[in-house]
Amino acid sequence: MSNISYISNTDREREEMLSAIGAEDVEELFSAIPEEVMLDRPFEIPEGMSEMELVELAQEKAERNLSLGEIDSYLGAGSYDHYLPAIIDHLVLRQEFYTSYTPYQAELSQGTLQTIYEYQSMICELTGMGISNASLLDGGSAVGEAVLMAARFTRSDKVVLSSTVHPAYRRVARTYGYPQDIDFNEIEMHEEEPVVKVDEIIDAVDAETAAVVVQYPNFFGAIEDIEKLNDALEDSDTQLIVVANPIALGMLTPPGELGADIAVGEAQPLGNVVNYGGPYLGYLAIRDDRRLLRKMPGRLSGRTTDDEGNEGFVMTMQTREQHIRRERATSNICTNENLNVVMAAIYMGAMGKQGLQDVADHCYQKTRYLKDQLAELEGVEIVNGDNHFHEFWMKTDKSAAEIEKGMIERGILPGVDLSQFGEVEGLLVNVTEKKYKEDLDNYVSTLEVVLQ
Amino acid sequence: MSNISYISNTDREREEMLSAIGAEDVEELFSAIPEEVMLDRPFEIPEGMSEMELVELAQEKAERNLSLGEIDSYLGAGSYDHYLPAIIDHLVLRQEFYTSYTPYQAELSQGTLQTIYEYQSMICELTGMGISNASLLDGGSAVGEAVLMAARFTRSDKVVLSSTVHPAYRRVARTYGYPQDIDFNEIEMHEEEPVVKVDEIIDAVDAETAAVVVQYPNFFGAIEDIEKLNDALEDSDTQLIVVANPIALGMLTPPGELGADIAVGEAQPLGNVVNYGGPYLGYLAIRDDRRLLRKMPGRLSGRTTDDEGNEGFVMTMQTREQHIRRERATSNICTNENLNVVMAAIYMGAMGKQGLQDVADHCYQKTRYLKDQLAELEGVEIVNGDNHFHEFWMKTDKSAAEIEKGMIERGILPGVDLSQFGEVEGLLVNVTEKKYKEDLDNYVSTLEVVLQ
Amino acid sequence: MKEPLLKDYSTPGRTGYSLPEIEVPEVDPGENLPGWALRDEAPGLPEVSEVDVVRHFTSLSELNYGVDSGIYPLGSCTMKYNPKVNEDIARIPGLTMLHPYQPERHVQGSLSLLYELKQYLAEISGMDEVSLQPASGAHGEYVGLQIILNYLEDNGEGDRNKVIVPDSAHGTNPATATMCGMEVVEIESNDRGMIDLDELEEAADEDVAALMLTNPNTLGIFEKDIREIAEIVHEAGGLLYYDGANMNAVMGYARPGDMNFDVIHYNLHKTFSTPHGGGGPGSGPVAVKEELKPYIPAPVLSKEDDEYYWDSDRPKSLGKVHAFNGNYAVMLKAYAYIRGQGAGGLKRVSENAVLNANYLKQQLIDEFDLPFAADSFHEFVISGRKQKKEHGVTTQNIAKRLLDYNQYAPTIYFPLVVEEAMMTEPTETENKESLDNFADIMKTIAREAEEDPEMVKNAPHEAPVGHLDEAEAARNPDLCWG
Amino acid sequence: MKEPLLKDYSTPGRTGYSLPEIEVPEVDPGENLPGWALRDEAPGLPEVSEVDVVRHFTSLSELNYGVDSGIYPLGSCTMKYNPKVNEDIARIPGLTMLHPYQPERHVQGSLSLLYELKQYLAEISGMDEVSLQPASGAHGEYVGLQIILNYLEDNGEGDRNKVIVPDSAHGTNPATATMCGMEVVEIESNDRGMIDLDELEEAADEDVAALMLTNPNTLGIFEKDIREIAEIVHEAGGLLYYDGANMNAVMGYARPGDMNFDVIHYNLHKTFSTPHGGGGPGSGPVAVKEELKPYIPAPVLSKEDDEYYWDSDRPKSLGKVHAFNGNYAVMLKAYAYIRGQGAGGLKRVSENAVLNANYLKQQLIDEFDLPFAADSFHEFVISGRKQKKEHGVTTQNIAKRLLDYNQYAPTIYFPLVVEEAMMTEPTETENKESLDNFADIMKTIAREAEEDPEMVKNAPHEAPVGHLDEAEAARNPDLCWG
Repeated sequence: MSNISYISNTDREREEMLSAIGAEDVEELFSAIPEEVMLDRPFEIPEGMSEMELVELAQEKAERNLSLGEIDSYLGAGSYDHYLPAIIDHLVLRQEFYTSYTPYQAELSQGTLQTIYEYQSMICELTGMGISNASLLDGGSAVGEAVLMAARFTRSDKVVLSSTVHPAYRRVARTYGYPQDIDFNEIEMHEEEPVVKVDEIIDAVDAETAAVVVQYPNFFGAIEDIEKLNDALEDSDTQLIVVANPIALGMLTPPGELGADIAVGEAQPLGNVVNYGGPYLGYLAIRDDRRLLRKMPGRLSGRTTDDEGNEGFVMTMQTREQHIRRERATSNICTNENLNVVMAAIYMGAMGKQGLQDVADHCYQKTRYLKDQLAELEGVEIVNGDNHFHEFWMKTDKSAAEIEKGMIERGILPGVDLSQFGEVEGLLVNVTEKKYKEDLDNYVSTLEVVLQ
Repeated sequence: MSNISYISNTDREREEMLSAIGAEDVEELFSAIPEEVMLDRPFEIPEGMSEMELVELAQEKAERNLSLGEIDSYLGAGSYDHYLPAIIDHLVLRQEFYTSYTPYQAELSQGTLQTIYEYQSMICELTGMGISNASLLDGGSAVGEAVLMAARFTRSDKVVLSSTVHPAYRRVARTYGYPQDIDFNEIEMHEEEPVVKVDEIIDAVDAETAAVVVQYPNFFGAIEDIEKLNDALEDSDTQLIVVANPIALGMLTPPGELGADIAVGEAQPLGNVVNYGGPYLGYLAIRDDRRLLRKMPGRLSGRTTDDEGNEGFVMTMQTREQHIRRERATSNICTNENLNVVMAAIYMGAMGKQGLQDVADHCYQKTRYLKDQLAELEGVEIVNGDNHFHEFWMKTDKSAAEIEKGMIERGILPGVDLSQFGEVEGLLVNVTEKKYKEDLDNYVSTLEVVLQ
Repeated sequence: MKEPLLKDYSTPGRTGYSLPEIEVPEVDPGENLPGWALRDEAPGLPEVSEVDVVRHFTSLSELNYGVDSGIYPLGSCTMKYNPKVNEDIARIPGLTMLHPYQPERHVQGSLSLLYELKQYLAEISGMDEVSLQPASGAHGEYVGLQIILNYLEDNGEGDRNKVIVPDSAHGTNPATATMCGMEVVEIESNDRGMIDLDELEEAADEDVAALMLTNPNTLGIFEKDIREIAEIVHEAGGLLYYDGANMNAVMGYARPGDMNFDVIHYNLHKTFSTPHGGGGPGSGPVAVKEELKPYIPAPVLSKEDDEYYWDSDRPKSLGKVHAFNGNYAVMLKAYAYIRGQGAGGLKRVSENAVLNANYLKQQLIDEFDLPFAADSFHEFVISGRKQKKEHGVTTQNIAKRLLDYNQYAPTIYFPLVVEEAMMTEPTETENKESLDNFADIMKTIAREAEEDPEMVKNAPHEAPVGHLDEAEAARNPDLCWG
Repeated sequence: MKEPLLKDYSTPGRTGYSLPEIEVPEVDPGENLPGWALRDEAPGLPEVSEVDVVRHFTSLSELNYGVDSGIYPLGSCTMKYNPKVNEDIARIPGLTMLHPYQPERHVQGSLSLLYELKQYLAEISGMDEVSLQPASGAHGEYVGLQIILNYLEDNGEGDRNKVIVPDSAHGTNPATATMCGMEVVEIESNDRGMIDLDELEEAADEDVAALMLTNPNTLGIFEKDIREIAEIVHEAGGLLYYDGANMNAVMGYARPGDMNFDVIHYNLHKTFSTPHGGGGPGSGPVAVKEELKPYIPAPVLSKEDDEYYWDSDRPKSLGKVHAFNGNYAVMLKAYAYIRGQGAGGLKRVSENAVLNANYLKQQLIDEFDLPFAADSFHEFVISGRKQKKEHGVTTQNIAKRLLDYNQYAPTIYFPLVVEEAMMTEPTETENKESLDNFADIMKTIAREAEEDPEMVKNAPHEAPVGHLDEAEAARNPDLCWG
């Protein structure tokens, strides 16, 4: 019998080392711990096991799940199941990427630093913004950080928030804003269409407004009238924060071209597996403005030269960061989501200019097809009408819970039950490029049965 | 839509290249092919598909199999399901190992060459032989090559073959021997015990006998009296070829210490997945004899020095090989099983001195436990008695086919039905370290039910 | 050695992806969406083949140094070997292909795993409840401090606005306090590298909300007076926050809960060997004492009659800090690590981490200054001030010179309380040969600093790039290839 | 850069593995087995930790050059990009965790896949039946030639004992003929790099059993007279064997079956991009014409009423050459490659392979001699004889100098008919930039050979090791660390 152990030293080597130190035994090394806080019993944790048993244990856990491979899922709402090219995992499992540390010693970290630089660049290309950071912890916390950043920048604490921003993002933003006394003003949706009342936003903005936050496409998959919003904000100091889905930007006009000051969001759809919600990566990009840059949270990789004039990359603008600036830092963020950044960079590179447009087109066309078929069913209302990217809000005569139950029995997860967010009723249905026409037709005919 | 394509050049680049060559179109490059052999229709092969569809297609195929993860298998007979440490696949998937070529340019192939050298060394440690090659195509062809090698070395063509050598290996050896007019004399088993009649072997050997071939443990898992055999052969020119299972050599005296001239066999059990029979790797090791070495088939990696005196590795003794010696080569072998060699080297390294003994002990003890329980059942005969390593021959009152049917219905693959080899009846039952006591007890109680 | 940018491989019309047919009838999006919302121009992403992408990122990887490349003695970072089996487990499709909004009854396997993980983390720290939501150590600090502030507010102590931080603390501690709207009060370490009780007593007034502390601290020294420290803070009405960065030092020996800490965060990527990934993803679970339970982030993973569920009915919760359930896949690896090691294995981890650090320190103290003579735990701090003073060779120079020997450097210039600090943490997965080798190289560099200081000052000489101009990078930021 | 041997990491008592408890009662094996059969001493394997093993093989890998590192223009080896998705497919547990003796009804998924693969291989080559059993190209040759010999014998022509091989053939061809007990008759190429029909006519007498041929041949030249060649051999009573090493040149354009070859072997690891693995595993399926079907290795994968099975009732079969079913996992990758490419994709592969070769040749012929002016297919042979004659720089020197530029070298000194040969095959997965870059470096080396021949002769200068002493290695073989 031998349990897993990654310790190299043998008993004999430990003896030699103890004797070099001048200690009797290993316990002696812990003698600085006062008696009264010394743990006098073993942990109540099972004893270790072999690698073989461990793998079996994990497989047993997996078998008690019903994974997306075993049911036809239409869940989205901020976490999207796109096809992940095989190369991503092969490359990211290069130990040089996944077992390395934050690139503090730039000379032995050029791989990470250049990858971050390329990620930053591709995020800028996609969002139309001037500067991207090296990721934040997820889409939700990125929205929180964006709000704090806008508040710091404008020295104001009022934020106008569209109620069509993902409920979880709004909740995280409030958590982030709370200790800074950010005053959130949430603007309602239209009654007929799942978009915010832009006029009400415009009315709510005043000179003290640090930021307006809208989502694009919004939580319900619909396109807000950002053009109008930007026209109204253009001459104000209020920062326009656009929470954008990066896959949608394969088709939609980038936030940078629509006047966004800060584009932010969840970059999981770029090459990252659904993973029950994490690890994901928040992206945050800003217009090309040095003053705004100084308020930006998170790491940045910059291109520079070495003493022989060769190009190289370093972490830069570190004086914004906690390890240098401590209590005056722009954020406390330290570890971010670098390996997810690597995956997103590989994904953007592999799909490229044409592929990203193609994925977006798949999403759009297939969603439209499903939505059109469903709209014909009796007892179904598509709240979005024609306004959607790859997600729509469906109301049914029967409750969402009933629909979900009936569909699951028939092998389909029909969408996210909106009632869990406590605001509206119905299902939020997402379609990605992974669906075939056959799946969509099956969804329609199954729902027809369940509705009866 | 876009199918898989690994071609980098664009249409425009192709135009540029054609124009540099001075060709009108790509078809022109094929104009040397005479009209009458030009294919004038597309292949009758389905059109290509996307990576996503391809993965789904493969998964559908997999779902139509019943894999060892889904049934409790006791199949062995030359292909063994041992636990494979997780590190093996991680390391072997380093592209530098698996996408490289045969190490003809030694300076850029030191990784492969040193790994082969270490494999050769560890095979020698395990078998007690002096020289190992860099692998042959599998255990069966390795036996064939060993026989041809012995014939070349002794300039004789008579081979005495134990009938307890794996039937497939015997068949392959005969195929290899046929064009060289090797005369095989097959010696029968004892009637009571699944071991060969060693005295008959000894009687059959004469001055023209190139080799005697025995297996250790033999096909039925039993230990032949190799000591006695070697005593009889010691002063003859006849080469003693021992086909040995490398896992068993964690416990058993190595062939080198038992007087083998050539140790050979299937090294799949060292870190290679069962993979429906391939790719596996044949190992072949000989006593430390320069004359014998010159007759050896296959590649060898040797340690040498570079012009600055640093150690390095090269393919050596290549004058035995086909790419140098052509029709006078010791074998036609070119590509061998290098990646399997890498896996075997990692496995031997990871398990190490203690681990390999421990695996052998697991196999032996668990096999003995199962065999003892089964021996108590009515209607069961263990032909091996106590003579076994990790496999034994079980005869039952009911036919093996009936037993297999009943056991499979209850989730157990009880062993290899020996009748398929056309020589004897019964089941060959294998137990590796992957079995728990619970599995073995379940085997026993299930068989009891099936026997009724 | 240098690798071009991915965009430099770009050629118009080249692609490296594949997708099935769309199959459904296609419509012009312009029929349904406003014209302004549709891109005029394709995104300026590279146009490259699969081969290009694979070769590019393979080449980039070769410019990095990972734990599998050798020793990585970054103090406070706990760069230990990352088990390959954990990566396999975190890639089992039945564990990864789960959507965060799937019905709970479909994810009972994973929820049971996470629930067990919570129990282990509570046991290891001696705390009562755990939130898995924070996605990194700093995120955990942020949550932990907010828990404290919400608790205080709820108990009518909302005016407290000071957080005490020792001068040896990680930068995240004061930064977190600021994010939480607190004023930071820094107290000096005493000459033994520990908290000065008198200073603390003075700082701990009626405004104090919390003391943030690591134990053993960033000097690798155990704060022996921890119970007195806790008493002083508690008596003043504040709470104690434990920065779990150094948990690798004391597993099985001492628990923050038993030291009377109220809140702790873990760094699963440090202690439990889920790899650092070049800077994340990490995971920073927070563990709290009983009375703080109501304030932890919602929803809370709970169990009733063998069914696991997310309890959202938490009226006093501070809310959410992550859109979903935190860095789940990182938790899978931590779970695998803990179950593989088991109770005894975790204790052996700390024992060996401490033994390795003490042994390595012993090898180095003849050549380098040791600012504090106290017993070290899993890391220690030496100083290059002698080399700087005598030869003008800075700790930065020494670090760069180490790279030439294909060794990663210790954490340098931290903690701030030590001049020319080299904070060194070998971890338990290095062996004696590896430590001896590192020590020999450090001694060689010390000799080189005497004999050829200019050469050391110009290091690195063997790295893929030379010394990079950081000042220029900050002056004229080039952050995007566009 | 140099990595010690694994045994140099060994320390008594160190381990790096884990196993469960044995659980069952243990007995002393000595009670049941003879004493002589039990080891006195443990096998002398290394005693190392998991970390040691991982770092060791990671370091070793860094001393290698793979296709993902860059161009690999080895003529006749077809070093193309190896798709990552194929590796994933070949690791699906439902495909890999199959035992060769499982009941056929449990492996219908895999058998259907192999059966389809057989059909594709028959179609691509224009043959009628396929054996998947041979585990490499040379193994395929061995099987193919034995099929021919068994057929001849069965038809009363067993006395035929000659195999004709052109002088440009791979070494495996004559070596295989010898293993099959045949006498090798080598015929010279004509001045256009092709078979001389008169020579062939002369060699093709009543003793000829077979002609072994590659087409396009190893000079990258298509044997235009192939139908006449076939007629000559067939009229003499011999059969035609096609060495499939160069199939990457002609897919979708020409099929060996239509050229009247009787037997062909494939190298799945070449044409169908299952990686070479540093020298295997490969796979060498053999395809035959109708009349040779009875002789192929047994068992034969067959189909009846949608059920797939191994047909062992093959009385005329040559027998087995592999214990089980050949290199199954390699076949999985070839199947994935063929299905991913499809009919049109395979044709595009050959088109681009041929275009790349012709383009690269065009870039090089100003600096290097081109011994045969004929149209090239997927590879071409240039000669360094000018450099050797004028500057004493050999092709070997040029090859080693290429390594300094981090380019793999062409196949050198083969085919034997060309002095100072450099047989160059870029494959379809290289792009124009990569070819231009390689050509530029070759031109630079040609210039260096003029200007600084000594430097080129002493290459490599930048590789992990310098020029290695092969003569010493052969004189005093050190093949084992023991």
